[in-house]
Amino acid sequence: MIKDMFQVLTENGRAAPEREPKLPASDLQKLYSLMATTRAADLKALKLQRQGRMGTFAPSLGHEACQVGSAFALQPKDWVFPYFRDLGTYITLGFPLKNYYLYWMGNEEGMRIPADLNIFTISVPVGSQLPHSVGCAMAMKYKKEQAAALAYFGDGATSEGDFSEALNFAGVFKTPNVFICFNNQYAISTPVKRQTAAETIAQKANAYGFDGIRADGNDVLAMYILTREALEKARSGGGPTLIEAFTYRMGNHTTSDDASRYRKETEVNDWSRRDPIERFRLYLKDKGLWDESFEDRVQKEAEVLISKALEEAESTPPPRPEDLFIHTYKDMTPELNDQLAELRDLLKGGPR
Amino acid sequence: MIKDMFQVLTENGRAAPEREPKLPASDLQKLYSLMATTRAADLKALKLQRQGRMGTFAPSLGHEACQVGSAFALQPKDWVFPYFRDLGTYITLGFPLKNYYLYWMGNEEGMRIPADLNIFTISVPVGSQLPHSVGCAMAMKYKKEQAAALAYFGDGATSEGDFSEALNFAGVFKTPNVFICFNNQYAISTPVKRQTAAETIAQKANAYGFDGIRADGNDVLAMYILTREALEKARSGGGPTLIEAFTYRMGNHTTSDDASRYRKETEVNDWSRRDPIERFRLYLKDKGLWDESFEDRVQKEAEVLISKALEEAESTPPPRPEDLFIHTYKDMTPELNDQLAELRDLLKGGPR
Amino acid sequence: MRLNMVQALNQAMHQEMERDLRVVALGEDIAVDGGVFRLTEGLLEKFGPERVIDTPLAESTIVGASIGMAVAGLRPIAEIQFMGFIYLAMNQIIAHAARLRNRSRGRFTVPIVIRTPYGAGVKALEHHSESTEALFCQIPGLKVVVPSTPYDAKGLLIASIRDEDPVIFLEPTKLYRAGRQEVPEEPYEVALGQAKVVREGEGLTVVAWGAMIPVAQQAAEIVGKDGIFPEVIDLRTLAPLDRETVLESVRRNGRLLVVHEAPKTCGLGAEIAAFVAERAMFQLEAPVLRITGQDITVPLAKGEDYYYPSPERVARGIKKILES
Amino acid sequence: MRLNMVQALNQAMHQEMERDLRVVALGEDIAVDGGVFRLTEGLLEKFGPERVIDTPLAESTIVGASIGMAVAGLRPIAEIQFMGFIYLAMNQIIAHAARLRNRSRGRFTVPIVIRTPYGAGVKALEHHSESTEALFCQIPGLKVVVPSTPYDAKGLLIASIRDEDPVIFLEPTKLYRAGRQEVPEEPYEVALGQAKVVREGEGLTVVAWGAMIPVAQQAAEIVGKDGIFPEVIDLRTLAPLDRETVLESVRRNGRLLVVHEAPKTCGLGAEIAAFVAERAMFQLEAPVLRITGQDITVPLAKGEDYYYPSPERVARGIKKILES
Ligand SMILES: Cc1ncc(C[n+]2csc(CCOP(=O)(O)OP(=O)(O)O)c2C)c(N)n1
Ligand SMILES: Cc1ncc(C[n+]2csc(CCOP(=O)(O)OP(=O)(O)O)c2C)c(N)n1
Ligand SMILES: [Mg+2]
Ligand SMILES: [Mg+2]
Repeated sequence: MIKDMFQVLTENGRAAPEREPKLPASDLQKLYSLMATTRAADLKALKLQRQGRMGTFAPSLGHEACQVGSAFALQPKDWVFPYFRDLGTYITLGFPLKNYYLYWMGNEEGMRIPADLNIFTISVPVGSQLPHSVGCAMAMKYKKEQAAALAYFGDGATSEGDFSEALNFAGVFKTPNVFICFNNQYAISTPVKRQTAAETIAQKANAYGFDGIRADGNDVLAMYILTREALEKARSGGGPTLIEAFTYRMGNHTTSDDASRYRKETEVNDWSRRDPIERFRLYLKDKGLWDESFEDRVQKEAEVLISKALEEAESTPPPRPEDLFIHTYKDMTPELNDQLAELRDLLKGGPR
Repeated sequence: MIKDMFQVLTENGRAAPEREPKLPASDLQKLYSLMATTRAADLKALKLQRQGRMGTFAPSLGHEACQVGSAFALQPKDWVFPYFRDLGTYITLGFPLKNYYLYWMGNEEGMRIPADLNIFTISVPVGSQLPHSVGCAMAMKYKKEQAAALAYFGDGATSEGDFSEALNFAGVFKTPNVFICFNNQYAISTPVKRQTAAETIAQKANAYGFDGIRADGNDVLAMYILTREALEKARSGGGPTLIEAFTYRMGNHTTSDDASRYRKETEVNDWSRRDPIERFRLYLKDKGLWDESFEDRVQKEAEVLISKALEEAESTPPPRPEDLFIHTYKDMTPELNDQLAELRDLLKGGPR
Repeated sequence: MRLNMVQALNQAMHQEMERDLRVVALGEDIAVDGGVFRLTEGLLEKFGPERVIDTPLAESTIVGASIGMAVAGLRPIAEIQFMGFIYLAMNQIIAHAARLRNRSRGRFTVPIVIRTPYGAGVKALEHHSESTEALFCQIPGLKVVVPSTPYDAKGLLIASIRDEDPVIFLEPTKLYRAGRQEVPEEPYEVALGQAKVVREGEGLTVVAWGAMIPVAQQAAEIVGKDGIFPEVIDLRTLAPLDRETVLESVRRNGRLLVVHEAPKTCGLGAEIAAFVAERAMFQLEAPVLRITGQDITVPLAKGEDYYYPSPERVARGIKKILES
Repeated sequence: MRLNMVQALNQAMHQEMERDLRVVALGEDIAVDGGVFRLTEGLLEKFGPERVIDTPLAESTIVGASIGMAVAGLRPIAEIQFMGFIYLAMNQIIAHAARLRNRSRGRFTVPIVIRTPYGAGVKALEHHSESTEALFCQIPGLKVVVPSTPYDAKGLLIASIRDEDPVIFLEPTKLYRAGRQEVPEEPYEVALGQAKVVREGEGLTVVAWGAMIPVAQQAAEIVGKDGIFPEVIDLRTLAPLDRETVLESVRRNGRLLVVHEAPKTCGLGAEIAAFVAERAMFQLEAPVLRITGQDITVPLAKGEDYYYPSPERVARGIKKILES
């Protein structure tokens, strides 16, 4: 057993009744459908990447519960600061899948976050979004908004200076922050025990004067409950919380990575027995909330969503020359105007 | 009482016998003399600064016990990574006081550390020396030297990313490091409770998987014992230790600072009752190791040392033009040669 | 009122915080202590600890948190205590502040000001004499501003606070209390991106900024005795560069001297020399000359004078150009 | 043996680690995984985990620890996984690596190499296409090296490892596997600080480095059809700059084009244009031209071609200079 890990569902889908969240059946089914959609959209992206229709990206396989379960606890006014492995979060929050695909296809247009969603852009430099989430939470506090800021990151991120600085700020200013670490056992090839000598990621919160807690990251209900509680605490002035979601990166780090170089297949197999979707399916089935026809409907809906998103993404024109220039500053500078004119002139001159 | 603080001497100089280190009388007197010399040299610098003979510097007043006590535990092969408030450390290790004065007078020559001392240059950017100390300790381990690397820093430094990154490395690589934090209650004007929400600095070590311990930083024996133990543990493969020296910055942050803007005199007065030298004097007196004539001798020796150092420092010529150039790279580049020639030419042309 | 630069900057912050509730200030020792140079004095008393924030010692997160605040609708003024410590925040500045607008195609913007004392000439400690402005001038998305007078300081800071893009606001330490000047009581903007001819002249253009402006002015006095009357341009904004004002002057005068205290190689002087040679080479009667710090680490007090461009050195440069 | 650049660099590290016990390698994913580009493949197996070190994810401390190792007598090769993440180590690089020799008046030196993949052209993710070499070229105390061929890559890396000063070693990602070249089996040095004429020609000098060398070569082929035969110089070391080789060529040819993929403003091209105009203006028959990336963030895949200098664009630049 993993040390001090909060769990609602055992690996074979049995729930501790006193821990079950009081969610209506429709929400439980919704959670399932979100996880299933995440997986389908992720696998689709993988296929597209192999066909050369998608660039390098970081698959979410195995992270469906910690992404969906935590994001499901968010309210519209809350802010989210994702990292680069957060597909389930986006899907749960209603971020257009088209944008997600577009971005990983190599078009900045994908990160034009819809105005009604408080989702920050992806931060590629590991851990660098944590300070943003803290600043945002400081602003929430100053503006007296009943809102929290939730940041996602991996176990590797906890070694970066920004992690420590940000959590320390959060402790000092008692900000409405929730920090969720997907401890998926690896940062590319580096296992977590070579990332830190601390026994758990959760205990790191102690260095900043607030609570850290470890959740079973493959248990969507555990993730939902802990995140909801942390968010409520944050919104009501109780300060920040660090949640370690203990999980596993089932796929390669990115599509450019070959995980077999640094980890054993037996380990991967071991973890595949703890599949987050499978586990939740057994739970729903027990409750009479899952059957084959439900599964069919979920998969069909996902397919429709995915093919529509893909079609939209692939039919989005590539950036025009001016698109690369006009967002450098609010207004174009004379120099940028000159350079854009030069580029246009060059393009007129035929293929480059 | 301060939480979990290791102490040998009470504020009025009584010792817990079972904790007393087994040091010969001469060593005890040496500790006293080092502290007294540190104070005298520090006060001298203050006077010089007021007379315009010394630049801005950071006084060590009140830090004599944590500097001297810890440095006294070092062995010649160990490495030290000081920060900018470390006079007692230097004096204890036999660093020429002349160099110290020279540096704070604004001559880089002061940081040409004597070749037989494993002391690193002062790091001005707060916390930035911690990674160096860890790299050095990794090298000690690789070279199988029975040596440790000791880094000093303030409470403010614990908020910098480099602190966390470095301690995390130390934990992962189980390096022979000792990290000593002078928690002197302030980082310039910022009190430690606004620096971190953690109750102690010592507890931060837990985030990196090794031990942290809090010492009474005004108790030279406590500092000596804990540092010695930590160094021994480090040298024998036991890994790193974080020591929080709980103390107080009795003077201004630097000679450019006015501490009365941000802290109460009553607080300063409170702490002056815990003076590290006074306390140790009472202890020595009890033991029959201190009397007026001993004090006289100590002060006279200090005076001689100080005036000699000052004379040497003040009679050191200012840098020659080439001194500013020749240490940029191992060899001068053509461009640097040109620029130096230009400067020489300019200087020939009379006053600039 | 006659104010020095510290007072002018302080007044600018007071007025902007009064005018706009979204403006907040954060940094090390800026609240209770009023800043190590007293730049932020009185702000805490007036606007309270939620808007005037003493932070832990963490430059990366001072900037990073400012970005997060901006995303949530605030307009933070972040102080980095000395420019020598801004390198710790480099990733947040380059990877995020400068790029967020483009990354999000305009959805998120970063209207923050990063203020920091800048430059040598005051015989300071190591890392307290930096003038690495060129590091920032080359990053698309950043604006870089340097005032040289109390009047400009107030107007430029107000314009920077109101600007929709991230501004690195460099305050020449040497000029903080170098003199007083009449500064209007009411708030006003000095537009970003506009250089200013601060001394009209002919036959030679001297381009400088910050603490090199008084040096250039004194050099002009020196050579004035020999009947030489250079034109002096204060860039004021280093990015985006006001190339037009410089080119207009150089085209008229045919000769150009750039003065900066940063090391020569890859300093901003290189860009100025390059674009002038690119666009006005045939109007140049002499090579563009750069009088700058040497390519060495800024020396400590005892060696600083060797490094720091003096009026005499600039005057020599002026004569040299006129001779070639 | 015919090696590509990855193999040549890998061989250089193998041989230097074999030769000198003080050489160690550290970085993210460099040991067990052999590096995300396989640069360090086989080192762990050969030299063990004490010399080939997978570190936690912390760029500042990768560099900072390397400095500490150097102080203790080692010669570390640190890898930053992509140049876009080097900004996190900026303080350690600028405040310490570059300055320690001078700060200690020679007592401490920093013989470290910081290797990192560099440049665009491979349609990579954000921050994976950086070419901010000019940030480092302006810092006294740093050396900056960029190979453009497998042969030079091996020789320059060996020279960098043996060098007594800190070297930022930039590896053009686009060239990693762009082609093979005969590379001697035995260790050899390509001296730092020496540019190389890679194509002799006349009437025009093209200065470039890294992945712009093949681009410049292709451009030369294009204009060759019109009877134009530019000389192409590969700088190889960007700091300290080999001004002499450039000046000699420009004095002979009278015209200069600088090509780099970094944004134009304050790129290294500015310094080259500036010193050439300073020292050889009267031999110049046309303004120095810079063909570079625009002053924007490097675009993601779909927009990259607009940004990345192409042979055709360089060819146009060559013709433009010759016309002016
Ligand atoms: C500052 C920084 N350094 C290096 C990288 C390259 N890199 C991308 S992802 C990654 C590992 C991240 O591991 P973790 O934080 O555990 O997240 P996971 O990928 O496992 O979800 C690395 C080293 C980066 N993006 N940013
Ligand atoms: C990175 C960095 N930021 C800011 C400063 C300016 N500064 C010098 S000392 C200091 C406070 C240091 O406090 P602490 O670490 O507690 O050490 P103390 O001075 O109390 O001994 C600050 C902010 C600095 N030197 N380095
Ligand atoms: Mg991970
Ligand atoms: Mg302190």
